[in-house]
Amino acid sequence: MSGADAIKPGETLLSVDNVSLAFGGVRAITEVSFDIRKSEIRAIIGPNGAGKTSMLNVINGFYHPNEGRISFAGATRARMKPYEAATQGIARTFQNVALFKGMTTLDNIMAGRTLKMNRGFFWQLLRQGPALAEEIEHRKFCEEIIDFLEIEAIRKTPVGKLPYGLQKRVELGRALAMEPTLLLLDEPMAGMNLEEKEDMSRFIIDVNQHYGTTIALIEHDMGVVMDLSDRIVVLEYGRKIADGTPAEVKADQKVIDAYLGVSH
Amino acid sequence: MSTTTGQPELDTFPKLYARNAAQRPERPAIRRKDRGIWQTWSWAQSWEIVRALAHAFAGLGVGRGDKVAIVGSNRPAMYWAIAAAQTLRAVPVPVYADAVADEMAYVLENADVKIAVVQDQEQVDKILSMADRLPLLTHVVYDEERGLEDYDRARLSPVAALIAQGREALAKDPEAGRRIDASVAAGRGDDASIILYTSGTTGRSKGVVMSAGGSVAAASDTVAFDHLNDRDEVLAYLPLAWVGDHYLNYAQAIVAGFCMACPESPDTAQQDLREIGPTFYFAPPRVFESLLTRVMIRMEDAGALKKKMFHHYIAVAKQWGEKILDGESVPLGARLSYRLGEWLVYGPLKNTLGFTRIRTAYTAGEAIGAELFSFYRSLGINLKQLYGQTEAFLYVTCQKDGEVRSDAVGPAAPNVSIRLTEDGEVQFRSPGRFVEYYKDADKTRETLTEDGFVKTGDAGFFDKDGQLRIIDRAKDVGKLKSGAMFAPKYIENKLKFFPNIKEAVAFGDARDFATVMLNIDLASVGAWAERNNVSYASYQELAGHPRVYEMIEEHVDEVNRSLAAEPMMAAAQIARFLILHKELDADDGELTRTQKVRRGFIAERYAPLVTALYDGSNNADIRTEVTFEDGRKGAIAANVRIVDMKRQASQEKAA
Amino acid sequence: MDILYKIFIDPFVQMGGAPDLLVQTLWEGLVGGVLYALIALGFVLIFKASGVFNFAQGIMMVFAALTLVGLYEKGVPAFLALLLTIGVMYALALGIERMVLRPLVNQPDIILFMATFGLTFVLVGLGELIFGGEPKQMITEQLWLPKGAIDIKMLGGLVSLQKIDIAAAVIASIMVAGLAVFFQSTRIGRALRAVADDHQAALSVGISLNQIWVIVWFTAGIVALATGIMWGARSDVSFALEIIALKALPVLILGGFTSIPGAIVGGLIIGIGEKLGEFYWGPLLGNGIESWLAYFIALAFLLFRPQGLFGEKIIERI
Amino acid sequence: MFYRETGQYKTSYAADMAVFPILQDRIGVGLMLLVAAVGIPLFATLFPATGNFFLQVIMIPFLIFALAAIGLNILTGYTGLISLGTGAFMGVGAFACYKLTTIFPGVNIIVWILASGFFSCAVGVVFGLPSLRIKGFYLAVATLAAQFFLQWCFVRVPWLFNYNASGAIEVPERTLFGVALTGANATAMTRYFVVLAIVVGLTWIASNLIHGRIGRSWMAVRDMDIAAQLMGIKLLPAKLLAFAVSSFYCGVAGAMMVFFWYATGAEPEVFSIRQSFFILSMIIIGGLGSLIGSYFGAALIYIMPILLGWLADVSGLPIGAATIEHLRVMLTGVLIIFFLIVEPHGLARLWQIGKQKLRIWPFPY
Repeated sequence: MSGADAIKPGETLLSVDNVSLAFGGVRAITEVSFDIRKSEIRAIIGPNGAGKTSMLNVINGFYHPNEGRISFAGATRARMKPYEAATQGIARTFQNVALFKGMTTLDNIMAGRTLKMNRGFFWQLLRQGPALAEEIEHRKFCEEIIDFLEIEAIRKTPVGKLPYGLQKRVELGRALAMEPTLLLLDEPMAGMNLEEKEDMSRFIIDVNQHYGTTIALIEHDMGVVMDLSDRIVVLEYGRKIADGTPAEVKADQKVIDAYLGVSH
Repeated sequence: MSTTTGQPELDTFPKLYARNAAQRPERPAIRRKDRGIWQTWSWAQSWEIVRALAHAFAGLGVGRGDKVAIVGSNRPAMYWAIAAAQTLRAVPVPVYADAVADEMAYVLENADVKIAVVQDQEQVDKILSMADRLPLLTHVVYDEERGLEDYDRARLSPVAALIAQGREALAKDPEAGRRIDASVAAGRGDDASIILYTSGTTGRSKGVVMSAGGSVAAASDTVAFDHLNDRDEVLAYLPLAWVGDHYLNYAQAIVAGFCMACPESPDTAQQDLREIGPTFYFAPPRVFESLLTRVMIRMEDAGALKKKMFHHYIAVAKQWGEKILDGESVPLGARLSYRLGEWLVYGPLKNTLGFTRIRTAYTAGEAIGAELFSFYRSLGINLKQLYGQTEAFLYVTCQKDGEVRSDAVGPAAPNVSIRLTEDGEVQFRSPGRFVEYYKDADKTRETLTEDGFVKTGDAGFFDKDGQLRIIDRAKDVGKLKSGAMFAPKYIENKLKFFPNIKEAVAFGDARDFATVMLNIDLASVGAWAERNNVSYASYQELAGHPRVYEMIEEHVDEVNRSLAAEPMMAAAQIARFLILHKELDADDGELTRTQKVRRGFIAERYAPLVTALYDGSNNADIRTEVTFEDGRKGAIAANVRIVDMKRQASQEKAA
Repeated sequence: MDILYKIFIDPFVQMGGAPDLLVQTLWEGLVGGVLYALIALGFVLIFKASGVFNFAQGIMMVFAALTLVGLYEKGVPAFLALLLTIGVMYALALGIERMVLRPLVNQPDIILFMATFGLTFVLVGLGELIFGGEPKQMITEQLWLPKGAIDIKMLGGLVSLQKIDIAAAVIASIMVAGLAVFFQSTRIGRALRAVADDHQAALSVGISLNQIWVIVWFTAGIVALATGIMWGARSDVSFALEIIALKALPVLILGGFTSIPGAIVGGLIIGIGEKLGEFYWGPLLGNGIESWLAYFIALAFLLFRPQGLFGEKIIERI
Repeated sequence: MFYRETGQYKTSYAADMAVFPILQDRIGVGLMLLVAAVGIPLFATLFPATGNFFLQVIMIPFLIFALAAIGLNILTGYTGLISLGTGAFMGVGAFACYKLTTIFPGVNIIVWILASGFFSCAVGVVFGLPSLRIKGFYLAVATLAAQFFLQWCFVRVPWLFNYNASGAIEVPERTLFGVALTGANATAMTRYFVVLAIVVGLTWIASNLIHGRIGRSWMAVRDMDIAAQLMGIKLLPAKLLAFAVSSFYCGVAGAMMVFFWYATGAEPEVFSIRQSFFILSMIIIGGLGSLIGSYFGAALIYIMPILLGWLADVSGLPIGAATIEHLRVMLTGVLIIFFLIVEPHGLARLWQIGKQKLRIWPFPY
């Protein structure tokens, strides 16, 4: 990830260049270009079905664009596997929480450290010496995240038993455990009440400030988006219709039309 | 184990700290559940940190007599900051972390705080917002970095950095270490050790100044009294700024050399308690009460057999447990039965509550119900009562092992003298007695008598066993026309120990006899009604139900019997009572926000009822304005029945 | 080079050299395939209607055949035995619905799969307990099934068709057609199709989910019985047939779990494929490769079309 | 009820991450080991007749089945890949061990027992390859290919059974320090100790794997493979590793089954699909994704029928051996269904619930 480290805050970290994506005959994304700058909070908004989640899926390699290129930290690629995206420092959360349900909060977050752990199979068999030391080292890191997200009380609870809001938080924790350069958040506040949304907003801002993580997020709550993000991309029917600061986007006639259009 | 006798020089906490570091360097001094495990610091490590921090504080200009505010929850860093300040002969001033900005500003301003050690961004923000009111404040030290990245660092430093910086300096410069040593050695018993601000129920809070020697002496006495030693462990979960925390955890820990553990977060305190399993424990009665309620509610869902077993053994414990605890002779069968109960119920129960290792537990602050008190004691927990005040540096009285009762608070603590004034006020003189109210000579003079006694403002009396009973605030204690003492709160508390009675308001000052207005407890009486097929449509209907009246009448009668047993109280037995048709409500101004009855206001608001209580009528009409939950106002009218009670003959006289 | 010749050239030379043998092999493969398809069909029925991966389908076949023969051996007249067996299959369907499916409703698929796995054990144990473990002779003439062979001269040789095999092919075709009609044209059939898509929709037809399960399992039981009679007539009736019944699984893989045409086409591919393989390539490896060839054929297909021949392409959503 | 966790706090991560963080659990495990290593042998020495029967008929096979169940559980329970080929993988181990010890008779048999696991490991990886593209029930069917192919090999490749006329493995006598470990002269006690040592050791290793990075990646693949990929977990290596480790365990179990349980010889029929089903039913009833569950499952599925037979014997009812065998099969099925209904997560979950109940006793939750 030296490539990403070499980029200074404010410079382009990821650029999406003329990307199109289609499933069979259905076009999900059409010729979209935008960039994400290092250390910013970038929001992707748009009405339902605008192709926002597909965009995230393209960025982290789950879908392969039919056309266009994506450059991340200076390297351009057309096809990439999801775990390669992970290796390069792209982490994400999912619209419908995708936690490892059979594992505890701690184990979920520890799973996020997998890439950073490299003690060999032999030591894993013994779970002693270097393997244990490594395990402890990463446990410490995960504990920092647990402390950061204030989820101490549920450390050893199986995540399947947690309420939705907490699950979202654990999922964020798991993504943070990867020490990502770019963090993709797919509707981090969906289904939350006001208080939970406030908490989550605070965590997102803190992550951005404390770890300097670049964040791209999809969110429907306009108030939250306007407050949180530095810049916003607006998609509609798979096309980009606006791109700019919250103030610019808010004033954009096309955006207003798109949103008035969907809100009956 | 009076550590200080024969070593008069150990009269400050830093000196004792140094002694602990030398005598038991490897023993744990402080723990905190942090990052998932109990991070532990030994006395040697802890003292090294305190010294480093003291050095850094000195670098920030803190010197003898300067005030250092401590704002935060129970964290090692906060306790180290207290000790570091004391090491420099500066005076720590712990402040309630949840205080609103204005309140906090008053305390910090009043205490002339020079630096503040705070927990996190929230507190930093609070203090920065009041910076213009605190001209003397030069620096803020914080524990948690989070959210503070972008703050101006000129007057802000993290405590970890200070410790590191101090540590480095001490390592580099032996002279710096000697300066710290010298400062410790120069400490004297009459140095101000700490200023504890009382949360004034009336008016502004006052800064209670404690002397180092007094504090150490008081703590040494109780450490010896309860045989505390360096194998003990406590969980520091009480507010840092409250005398209880400072005394029970900080002072006693340093004197006895035991370890105090800080919980991970307020959410996990219960779990942390269970993990640590303290050997010495303090909690106010309401904590014990809510714990008991939770126990009973959880047991409700247990299977029939288990429930039966539970209640059977709780009954066994009720009958024999306290006797066994007090070392009285108990039949062998009962002893065996109790042992079985210990294995099946008490042991596991104490385990789940985190009480397994408790050797000594105290409760204080308000009256505790006999049932509640016995419940815990019957399980084999050595729960005792004490009576204390900030001005005494906590202990005024405390109960000896084996001489424990729920209705009294024990004889005077070691080296404490207590006297009662003619009108029943309790006054004491103790080793830990405060020096003065900070910058408030008038108040000090008001509280301290010429011969060095402190006026507690509480009324009480010694019962025949020589244990003190606290009746009420002295100013609230009135007299019946006959001249007999009338202590409304005493009566009210007795009534409120019945689960069916939620609130009670007693009248009688300057009257011929005592009367009460009662509120039934809807949950409890409602459950009773369900069991007994009593149907009702509203609170009002339930409150006026003849069978409810019958039940409550029994309760009142029981209270009268108990009052009759106490010579000073016998005259103030309840002559008449009524059950109010509505619940007393803070929204209507009838209760304070802390759920205390406002007797005067109620007397005014329900004047027709009060009149009726004294004019002999059997019922009275009342119409009251109420505020509904949604803020609308309305009125309820009711006809309330009044019941005459038979008063018992005073047993003392009868005997 | 010799080995390559033996694998890639020689078998085809043999096929060309003796076309009558090829036809004979194909015919036997076809009949085997039809029967595999029937087992798979019972499976598909259940999977479609209740989402249960019924591991016990093969055992149901053996159980049905065993019941039939067992009853006959105990002196029950053939057709009464057949009727009684149908009754037993109904009782079985009812019992499974009551004691297995209903208590496990809303459990994850894997749990239901495991339950049918348990069912397998129960049926094996029960069958052996009642009728004994030793192989039995299937009744054929008693059920008016033809015996003997028809020899056809063709392609310069003799192709021998067992009459029972012809009957099997005919009955299988009739059953498939019957099921198709049942699904298309009857109220219950439509309800069954509806339930696969939407449980609520089925309820609106006025049939409870529990009833539907019973019907489906009963239908699958009838199919199993028919298959059992055919297989039984070709070899012995014993739980060794279970191994053959498991061949329905590769058929399913080929055809997809939910497709009736898939089950038929898959059955034929597997049936013919394994016979050809056994006959022409088997000797190379020492014979008996029939026992695993079907699985390898399925596996090979699977690697290229993980969703089966007739399954829809799976687009993973996240 | 027995738990007194108050005061058991952890001051280091190593203690906090221990497999048995609670003192009472450690005592329990210690006692179990003590009973297994000292109590049972002592009993067998004191009462040789019953004792040897107990070792030979109950303990040795129980331990071996438990090991096989652990192997399958690693694949199915922890990684979520259903396998119906356990029997065959056990067979690979058995035949590999047989070949190894006949080719190199000088090397100690215990070495070969463990080494034979690697052969089954390699075979397992090959048959695990389709798992990248094939999921769920489809994969289960794919493992049947392994089962039937390997079973076919065991019968059709005479080299594997050294061209014995019986077509079966004939276990030669192998010794350690002059004590016969295998063959007709090996005592049940000796074999029991070897089996116990190997099973305990391998259980410990399995527990280590499962509690570390590898176990987490397996469970991540099981619970949500898409998210696992985005954590940087490569699916194929993770799945193949699960196949490899699982097959290793099954292989060792298979080898031990022939060399230390049957002790004289075994036919290929032992490794049929029935054996696969048998082991699978153990982990279903025992609990998927639980080591202790593997033991429970082995105990219930294997020992219960023996007890049943014994009961029938004692009761004097005229029940034939065949009937008992049929009843056993049926009862196994009934138990599977019963446990799925009562507790779909198996005995291990019941155990866990029971333990939790004891921990919070007297409270119900």
